[in-house]
Amino acid sequence: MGTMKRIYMDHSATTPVDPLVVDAMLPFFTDLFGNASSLHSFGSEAAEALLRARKQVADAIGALPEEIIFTSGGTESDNLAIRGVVPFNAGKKHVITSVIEHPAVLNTCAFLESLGHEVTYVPVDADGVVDVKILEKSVRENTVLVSVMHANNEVGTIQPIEKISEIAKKYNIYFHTDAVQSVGKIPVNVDDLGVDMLSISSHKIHGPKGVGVLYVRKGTNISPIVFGGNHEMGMRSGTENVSGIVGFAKAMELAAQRQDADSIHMTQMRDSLISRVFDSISDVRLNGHPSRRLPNNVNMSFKYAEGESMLMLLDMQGVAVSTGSACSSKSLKASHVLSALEIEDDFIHGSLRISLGRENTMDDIDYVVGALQETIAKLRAMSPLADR
Amino acid sequence: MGTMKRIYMDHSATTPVDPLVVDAMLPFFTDLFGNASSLHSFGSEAAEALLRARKQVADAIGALPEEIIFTSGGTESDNLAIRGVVPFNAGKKHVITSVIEHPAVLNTCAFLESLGHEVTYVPVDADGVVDVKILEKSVRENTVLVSVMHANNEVGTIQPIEKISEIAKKYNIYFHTDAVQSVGKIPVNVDDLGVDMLSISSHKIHGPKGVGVLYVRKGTNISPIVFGGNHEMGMRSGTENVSGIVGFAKAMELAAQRQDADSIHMTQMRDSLISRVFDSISDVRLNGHPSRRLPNNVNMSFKYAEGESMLMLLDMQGVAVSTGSACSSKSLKASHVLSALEIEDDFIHGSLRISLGRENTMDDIDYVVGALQETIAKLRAMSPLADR
Amino acid sequence: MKFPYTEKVLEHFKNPRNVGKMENPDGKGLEGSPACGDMVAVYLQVNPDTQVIEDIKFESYGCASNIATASIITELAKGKTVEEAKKISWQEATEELGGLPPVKAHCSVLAVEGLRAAIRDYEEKHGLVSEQEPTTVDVIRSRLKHVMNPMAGL
Ligand SMILES: Cc1ncc(COP(=O)(O)O)c(C=O)c1O
Ligand SMILES: Cc1ncc(COP(=O)(O)O)c(C=O)c1O
Ligand code: FES
Ligand code: FES
Repeated sequence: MGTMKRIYMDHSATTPVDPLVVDAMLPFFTDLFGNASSLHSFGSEAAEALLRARKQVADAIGALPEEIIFTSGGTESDNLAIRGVVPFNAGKKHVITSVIEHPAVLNTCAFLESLGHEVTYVPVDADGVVDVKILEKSVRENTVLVSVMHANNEVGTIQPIEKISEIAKKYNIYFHTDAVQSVGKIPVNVDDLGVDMLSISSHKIHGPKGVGVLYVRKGTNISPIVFGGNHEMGMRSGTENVSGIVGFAKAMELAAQRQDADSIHMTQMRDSLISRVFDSISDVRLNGHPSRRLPNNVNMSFKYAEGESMLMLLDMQGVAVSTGSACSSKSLKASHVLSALEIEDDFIHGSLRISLGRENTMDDIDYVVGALQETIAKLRAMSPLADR
Repeated sequence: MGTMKRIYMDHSATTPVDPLVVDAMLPFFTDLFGNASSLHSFGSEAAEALLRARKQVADAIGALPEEIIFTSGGTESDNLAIRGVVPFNAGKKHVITSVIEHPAVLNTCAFLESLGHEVTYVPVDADGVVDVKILEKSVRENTVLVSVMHANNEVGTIQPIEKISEIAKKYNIYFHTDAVQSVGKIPVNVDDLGVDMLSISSHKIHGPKGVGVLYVRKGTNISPIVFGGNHEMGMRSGTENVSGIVGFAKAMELAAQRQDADSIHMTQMRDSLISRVFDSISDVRLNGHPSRRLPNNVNMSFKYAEGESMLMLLDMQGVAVSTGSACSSKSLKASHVLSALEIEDDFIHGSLRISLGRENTMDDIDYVVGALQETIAKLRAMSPLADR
Repeated sequence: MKFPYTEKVLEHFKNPRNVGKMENPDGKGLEGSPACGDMVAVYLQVNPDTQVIEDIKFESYGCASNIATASIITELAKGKTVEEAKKISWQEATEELGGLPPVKAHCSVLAVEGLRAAIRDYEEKHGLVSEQEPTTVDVIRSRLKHVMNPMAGL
């Protein structure tokens, strides 16, 4: 590839670690390397770093430090929220979630079903918004938990969390939200959202991989799902990943500080990208909600161009994006999110997700628009379906 | 503290990350930061790094790459080995383990008991060796798993894994060993040991915290305990911690390369420390096995000196060690391992674990022997029990 | 040094006041904590006319906060009358040290118990109260037998 331009626009998959975050982490590998459970001064240094990190994360989302449980990532946080609450609230066996949740929620719910719990999967409208009326109607006597994500990872639709929270409160049901995609892009405050639990993943916000958090409101009846030395107030055993947690906390702090500016910057890039693509490429549709969407998410479908082919041609031009369409080399199924949106057949095969990051620029947008035009033109030229 | 000497001798709790390991990790924060599941080139770079790491780890223990499941640490590996096997092998509800396992095993077994499974805790002899005869007698029709650690984290006793493996094979029972403390100190080869599953933790071998591995022999009937995007061949969901895994793999490689030399170096330091303490301090006993012990483990008890007080006085002299005695500021209970060894009352209160690392030197041993003499003298001078 | 202890606790741990045995004490107490298994001994020299504690010494076989609380207790008691010294509470000792971690509250209880045992011994010996069964090392040890229990460890 040599000196080819490389533009990363797949920030919903993962993000580069901020250099400030790396700097924050480095001392904890070789100098301040103690085990936070150790009594000696190496241990206390680590324990103090954890304490500071816990406060940084808590402050960033309006929580108390003791409501912060560090985990190995968003997936584990989702697992803990659901499996830590559902089987341990006696008699209450029913969970409500949505059809467009991340697999970390959906597959955890499927596991609960295999244990005899009941799960209702609430549908979404054409823009990917969870149907709040159906959600309320799904409430049963024995409903213990509602889990609906804050913003969707594929189409970027922001969910009416406040409304869902009202319903959960009304029926006295725990409410968990997966905020893995929303943190740093839109305000995330646990009281404003009215949630009892909230999942965050470090690597989606320019922190290191392998770290996450589950916020758990005080008084929530939750049990651990990993057993051992009773770290994290007994809620998550395993020697704390101090360097990772310190880096994550720094990333949270930066995300909170920069959220306003980042959001403006990303919204400008997003809207410019969308309008320029719509102006210059035909037979394109925007997937997800036109306005209630993450500032960094563009999800479009192109007729007569297949997802994996687009992705690979773009990659050859140095542009990294993702697709929810079938025919990827990892899986042949179209994304469950796109399927839930009931996108016309012509469009479902040609989806691209372009997810922006704070380090992207308007120049990058220029380049990507050009690359997209070239890519679509090339693929349509060889498609048997395209009208030419 | 200023320029006070600082000597870290608590390597069984955690280790400093090797600078070579940090170097190996760094590119994966900011340059090669892709998500290994992504199809574009950022993703393939990460996926390739994972592949290499998997092979490095596999090679170090004589396994196949596809038998390596990366986890968030030793605790999760132990949980996965036990909870991934026991509830999913229909009708087989009985587990055999030992009384001196790490809490990651013991508390996981306790959780299984709460679900209705049966667990036998095999006792150990006065040196901390698991009683193999009782273990064999504990086998039942419905025994599905034996889990006995390779070497104990507190007293360093090495268990007769090969003998236990023969029993497990004879009765067709899965055999898991927790090798968190043995890797890098004594040979760890999955075929020589004859195990079906084996846990390793990165931060105990100069790798980063928050990473571990469960080796799972091909053909083992195991199910995941964390649900989501089906990473790690479906056995462990969650975006892979690429930098952490790369660092861990590097640490495994170094551990394997250096094990012979490290082991000789540590054994010399260990034996020198023990003999000099026994020559110069009265009323001391060595806990654990005199010869079947880890090259880096010294666990001694001193009459008339209490664990936390010793630990703190040593820390004030810059020496970091740990204690299994009661009265720590975190817990008031004496270690379950020391209790299982049936150490006389006079000794159980004054235990110290000194765990050496490859960066310790004979000069460090000199210093620590002096610090110990001073510490014990000071505490005995104020004890109501010491005969003076 | 960053133990979960205040500077004052660390200071008293490092340089305990009034530590040691006393030849022919007027009162002597030995106490053990059922919470942790630690022990403390307190020795008194009391002025028979004024009932003032003129000298006091302690010995400890215990944790850092036990040593520190015992040390502070001897400072608090010295110069007080026996009646005044009886009223010293573990809360007072803890406060004097700037606080202790919650799990360590019993350490200062132990130190206070040690002082009170010494005072009781003084009172018994001097006919001020009737005798009780003496608290010996063996009595304490048997009380402490059940303290040892699992679940800690790195
Ligand atoms: C919405 C959402 N939830 C959960 C996860 C899982 O988080 P992690 O990658 O940290 O396991 C992701 C990303 O993969 C996500 O986008
Ligand atoms: C024997 C043993 N097993 C398991 C563990 C847990 O590993 P981790 O700290 O990576 O969770 C430890 C250390 O804490 C250990 O010493
Ligand atoms: S034609 Fe190849 S996966 Fe669809
Ligand atoms: S006196 Fe035992 S913990 Fe303090």
